[in-house]
Amino acid sequence: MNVNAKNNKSAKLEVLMDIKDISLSFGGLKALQNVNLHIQKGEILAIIGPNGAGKSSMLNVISGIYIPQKGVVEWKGKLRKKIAPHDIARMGIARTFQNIALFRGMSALENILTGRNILMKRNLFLEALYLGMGRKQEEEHRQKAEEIIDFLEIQSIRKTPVARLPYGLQKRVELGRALALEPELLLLDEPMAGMNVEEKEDMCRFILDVNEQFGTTIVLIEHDMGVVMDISDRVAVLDYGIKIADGTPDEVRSEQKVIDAYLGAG
Amino acid sequence: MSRDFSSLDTFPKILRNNAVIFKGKPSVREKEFGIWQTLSWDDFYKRAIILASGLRDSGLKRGEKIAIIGDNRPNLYLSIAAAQILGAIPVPCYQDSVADELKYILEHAEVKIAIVENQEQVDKLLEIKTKLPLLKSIYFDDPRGLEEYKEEEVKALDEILLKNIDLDINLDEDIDKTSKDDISIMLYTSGTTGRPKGVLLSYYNIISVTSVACELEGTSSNDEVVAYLPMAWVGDNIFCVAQSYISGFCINCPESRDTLTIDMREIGPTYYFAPPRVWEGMLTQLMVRMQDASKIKLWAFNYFMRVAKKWGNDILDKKKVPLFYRLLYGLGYFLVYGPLKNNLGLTRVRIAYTAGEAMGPDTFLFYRSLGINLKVLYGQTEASVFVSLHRNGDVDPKTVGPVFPGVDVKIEKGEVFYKGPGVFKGYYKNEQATKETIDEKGWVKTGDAGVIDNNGHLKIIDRAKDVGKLNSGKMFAPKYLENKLKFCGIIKEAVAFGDNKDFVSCFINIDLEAVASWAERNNIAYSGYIDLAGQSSVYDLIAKEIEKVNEDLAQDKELNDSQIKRFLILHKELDADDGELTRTNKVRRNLISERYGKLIDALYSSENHCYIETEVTFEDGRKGSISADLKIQDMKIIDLEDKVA
Amino acid sequence: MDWWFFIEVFVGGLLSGVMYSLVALGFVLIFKASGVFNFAQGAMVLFAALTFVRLLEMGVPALLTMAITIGVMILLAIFIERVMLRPLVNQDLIILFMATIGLNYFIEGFAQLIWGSHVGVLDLGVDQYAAFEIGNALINKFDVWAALIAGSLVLVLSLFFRFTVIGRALRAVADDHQAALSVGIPLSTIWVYVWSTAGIVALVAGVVWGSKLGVQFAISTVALKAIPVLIIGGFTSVPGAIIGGLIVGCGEKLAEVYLGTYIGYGIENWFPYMLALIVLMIRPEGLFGEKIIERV
Amino acid sequence: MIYRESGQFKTTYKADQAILPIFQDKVAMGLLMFFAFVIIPFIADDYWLSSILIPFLALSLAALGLNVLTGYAGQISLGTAAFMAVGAFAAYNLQVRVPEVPFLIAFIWGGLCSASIGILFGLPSLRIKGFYLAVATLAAQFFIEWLLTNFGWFTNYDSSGVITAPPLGIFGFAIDNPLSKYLLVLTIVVLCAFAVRNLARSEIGRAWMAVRDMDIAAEAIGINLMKTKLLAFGVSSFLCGLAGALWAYIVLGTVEPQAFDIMRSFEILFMVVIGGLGSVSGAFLGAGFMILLPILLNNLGSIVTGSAISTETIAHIEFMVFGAFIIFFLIVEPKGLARLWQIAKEKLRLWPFPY
Repeated sequence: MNVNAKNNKSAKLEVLMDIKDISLSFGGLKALQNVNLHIQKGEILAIIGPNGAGKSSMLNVISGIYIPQKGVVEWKGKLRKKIAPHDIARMGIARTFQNIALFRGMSALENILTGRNILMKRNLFLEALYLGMGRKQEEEHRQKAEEIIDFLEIQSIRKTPVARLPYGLQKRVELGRALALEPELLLLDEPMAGMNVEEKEDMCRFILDVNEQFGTTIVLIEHDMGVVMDISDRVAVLDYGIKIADGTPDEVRSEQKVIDAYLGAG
Repeated sequence: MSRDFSSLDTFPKILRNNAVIFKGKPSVREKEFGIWQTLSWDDFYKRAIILASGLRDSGLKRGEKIAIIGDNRPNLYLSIAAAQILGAIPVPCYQDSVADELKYILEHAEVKIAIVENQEQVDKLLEIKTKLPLLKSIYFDDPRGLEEYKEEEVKALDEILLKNIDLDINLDEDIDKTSKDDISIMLYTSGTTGRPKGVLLSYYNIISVTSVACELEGTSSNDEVVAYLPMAWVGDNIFCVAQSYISGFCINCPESRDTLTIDMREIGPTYYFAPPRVWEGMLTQLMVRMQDASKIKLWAFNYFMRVAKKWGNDILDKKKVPLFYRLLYGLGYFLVYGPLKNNLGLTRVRIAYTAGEAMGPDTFLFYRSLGINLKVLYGQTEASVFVSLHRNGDVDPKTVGPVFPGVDVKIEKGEVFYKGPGVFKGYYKNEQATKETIDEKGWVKTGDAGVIDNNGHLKIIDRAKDVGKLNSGKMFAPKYLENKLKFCGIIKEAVAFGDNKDFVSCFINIDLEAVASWAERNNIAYSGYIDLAGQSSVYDLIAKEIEKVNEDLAQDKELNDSQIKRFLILHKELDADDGELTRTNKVRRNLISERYGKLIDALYSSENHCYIETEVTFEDGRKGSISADLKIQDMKIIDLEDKVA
Repeated sequence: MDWWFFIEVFVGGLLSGVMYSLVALGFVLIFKASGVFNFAQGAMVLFAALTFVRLLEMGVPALLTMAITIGVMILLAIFIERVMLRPLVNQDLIILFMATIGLNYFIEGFAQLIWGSHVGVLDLGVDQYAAFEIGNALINKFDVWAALIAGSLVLVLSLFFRFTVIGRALRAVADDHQAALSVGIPLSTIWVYVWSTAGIVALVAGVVWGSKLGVQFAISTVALKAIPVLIIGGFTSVPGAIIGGLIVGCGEKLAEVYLGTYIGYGIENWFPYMLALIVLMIRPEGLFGEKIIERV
Repeated sequence: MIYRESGQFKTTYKADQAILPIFQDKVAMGLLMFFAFVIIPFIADDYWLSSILIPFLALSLAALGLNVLTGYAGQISLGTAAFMAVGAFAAYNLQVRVPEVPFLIAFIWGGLCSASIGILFGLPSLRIKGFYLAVATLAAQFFIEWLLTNFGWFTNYDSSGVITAPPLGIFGFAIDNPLSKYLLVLTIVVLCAFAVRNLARSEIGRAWMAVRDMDIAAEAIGINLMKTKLLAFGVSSFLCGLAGALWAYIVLGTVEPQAFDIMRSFEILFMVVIGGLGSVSGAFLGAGFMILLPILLNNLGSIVTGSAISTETIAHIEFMVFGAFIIFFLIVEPKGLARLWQIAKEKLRLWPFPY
């Protein structure tokens, strides 16, 4: 079934984000140099590269946390200005973190519900009295959150405090929280880091399903090439802040530079 | 409130009536999106009508078959109702059967339409579609992962349900057309031997038997039942579907397999059916969990369980019990029994059945001592279940209870025969098998060996054809032995041999969970099932249990030669996917004895170990093979005569 | 305006500022070494001073008293490390902070329970009110004297940091804990050292303040004065503490004298905090503190 | 073991998200309320009402306020008493200037003023965290205390710099005896507790906790840290202000600014820490603890020594015990009594199983 999915995706070639010739450096250290990258609507784009290749910096540029000293970032054809971190989400960009950043004091359900916060209205009085829209929206968004729980097959841990969950499930909940925002662009920072084989397989399945069912554009950065190659439509390879390859997994795999980079990285 | 079922003689008619008299009362609940989404009887009826008309549009006609494949889901129950309204015959299939098992059934039943739960089932059907020219359409309930499917016969059930949702359709004619002798449902018995046979049950069969059962147990529209057993199994159709139609109570479908226990606990069913292995599993789990309880808790638990063991049953059977012990039991109820039942979700259980296999007396009495009115039931698909059943206050763990009202039972050459209103119409497209089973006077052959004891209780010993003879000429009842073995809790499966042999020997499957926790407590390291099964300490553990059984057997004049002389622990769990067990987890004796012939020979040789390699099927259908060198252990035979002498 | 008067106020402020620095030093030591903001420093000042003065009242010779009190402060440090710091190690800093508030209460209660809470008179043989003139400005002798003590203490401390093994270890810890271990001294020991040193500093501060205000509960509140000093000077720098103290000292005196007339007197209670607040908003790490690295 | 949840299934989100989803809890709460509103008025004498229960309730409210800030939103404050003071003096001044204003309005006005001051002093929380923020709130503590002491206007130029609460009355009923006062305070506090509980389980509460648990992630999912923190400061100080008004009007009657000194701030902080950060019940448990402990010590003391000990000694022991308890709880159970209670409850629900 996957196959058809990919086909009708490559059909639409709308560019969601266009990153033009950006450079980013912290003090002396050059994190990114003259990188060009465009993100197509509805694709799964993997940014890979050895440690310290500038993957995270790239992700932070995409998400808008870092503003490159040189070059421009266009979001849906428009130039993107500096924005407050909390407005990134409102632009339709959600992300997960490399080392899990869940709200440890809450249950899985509450974490996901918190992801819905920006879609809720704030009304101190109605919420304090839990009346009218104050209650209604809680119930409506609970419904939405439950759909995500169902989608990620975590019904059995719905009300468990996340701190008590095993690593793999925590990652899943964090994905759920990002999905709750109903983002156009989903950034995954090493989604499979430190997972065992089954967990990785599950995560891959979910990433593909998200992309197919919600048509969400996904950018994920990964350290090892393995899994990523199977699920992504396009792969960009960074090495020492420079993009050394960009294309379909097969193209990239055969790219000499890439092989060197990885051998170099040992 | 009991209704006159001579006029309401088919389920569609009853359903139509329920929609009126149980208006607004819940008929089906499903835990979905975190809450129990409820369907009232009138909604259920309305939807059934909509679905029915939709199915008719897609070309379903009277008498045609429609396959139902999946876990217990409201929409699948709805589909059964819809098919019946049209006079079509629903054929539920086991959701976990592999593609070619399904192929046989769908082919044999000439199924035109299949209504399935999810992608998993759809994929299975698409795999075999080419071999099933008749199969026109596949409707799925859960669209997850199916958006991209291009095949035109794959359609969403919601298409029908939503399309006609608000136009009001009247199918009264069709409903009136249904008559009591129509086939209500066709159930394929996963026969212990040969291909499954399609049992045809008429409305009359089911309704006449079920209404008596409801009368007997006083089920009402306030009861709650959790539907978790396979829809293809007759039990689900009688205990859930039929009885809920007749009494108007609510069927509750769990959210997913891994939330079953939570959901059970939330609902707290008042009417609960489970095969022995489930009850036993629950008990083992409970004991394992109690292991790490604090000293005080453990003490309280053990103390009050003793109290319950001594007085619980009498209190349950309303016998005379000294006031002091009543109070003590009451205290125990507050401190232990109540919370236990609550944790297991059994607090509200009024009626609890077990059947299908024999159940360990200890397990059985444990639950009764908690105040759960657990009763044994003996039945068959062919009899619309009920042949015999324990009555309140007259329960004997060793028997399957007095004969069911309206049913006659006779014993011929040790084999049990019965006749009654529930007796099925015959096997679908299998005259000869039907003849072999029902004689012209209507007596049905159960294939079980049994006796009627002197308080009129039926007692089942074994499968008649399995009852063999030892070379000593004494009777050899393998099932009887195997059950005795399995009662100990650490043995999951056992296969006994001895027909035309000098002595009895057996294969053992250890219960991984129980033995594993035992191993932990005695800090015995092990890498996995095979390793654990091979450990000599485990062998000794099993040997102890077998010794108990032997002692017990030695008491019985008929069976004292059936003491187990040698045994080995199998390196793999007997598995339905490998065909070693039936879908209802009964041992497929012949298949096993041919597959493991080598081991059996070894058991009857002087060997004390044997190397074996077997092919196995994993959950995902992949095949592989595992091998091990199995140790064979000898047991000593207890001979009472000697002791006497 | 009268410049002599201004100078008088200014110098007075500087001198009393030194007194604040004296207390602030204790905070800095502990913060440098363990990242803990020790709210109990004030209580330690009170405890040290009370012990000291009560022993004198019993007629114990001054030097012996000094020795004993130092011993007591070291015991206290050990006690704190065992009972409070060890179980809370690598806990959230804010938790440790609240713990020290608890500790503050405990010590205050304990000190007064065993030593009683009546005012102890501590006479260092310097007349509180004697003053000498520079031009037309009156400078308080006592303050100068106190300033000298403070100065010498700072000197001693910096020597201690520079030329002793422990001192270097402490500096190492300040940089990072691994380093400390590589020096070969277990963290717990280091903490004991730090808290002991802080205890001794507290003693000095206590004696000086005690002789100024009289040894009583009130002197534990000078800690509250020290907090803005730290914010301004930075939590991690000894010179910072001194200069912060000076700024606060003359800042509040000048404000009292020149603003007081307009907005009312007694502002020295909050004025330092407002100063601190402003510094915080502009430079959260303080004027001399090391930058606080935020994890992103 | 008293929990029998089997059969308590939810068919709507309304039921599942109810404030007390478990039946046994509903009953327990019902009984508690019945006890507080009906039984206590019969059994409690004036001493209990006016010197234990009413102060307990007023301080609980303050603790509740601080808990919103520190427990839910994770922002520490040492200026609680100052915000109480603002509430008290604002309410007083409104009534002095505009006598016809009913006291309830005055109380709310007090709360609102306190809230705005709270927000003002909360502004630094956008740049600074942890005890740096604590310092900022300390600034509030000292500044406000000074302001109220040095400017006669706030005390209506009272010679001894104190305010004296005008008599209370509602719809013609004079609220002058301990019982009526108790019922008034109880009602107000219960309502506030209810409101906080609701906020905690709503969008706002989740935003607060998100900021507390992981502010970076909170920002990434679009939570505006500034607004959220300031809202926490606002709500928190509103409750503190209200508590202050109750303290001034009903507990003391005549107040000087020093009644709201830093010691009070610490006292409230202790209540929250001991009672339990981030839970409504914690505020009450903590307050109860802090109120009852001294009484307990007193009686213990007199039992042990036979004769009553000097109040001074008692006070010192109090200090030590409080301090010790703070450290104890931070080490053993940072979530305080409330958490212990919760654990006990979990145990009861699983009984007899260990897990």
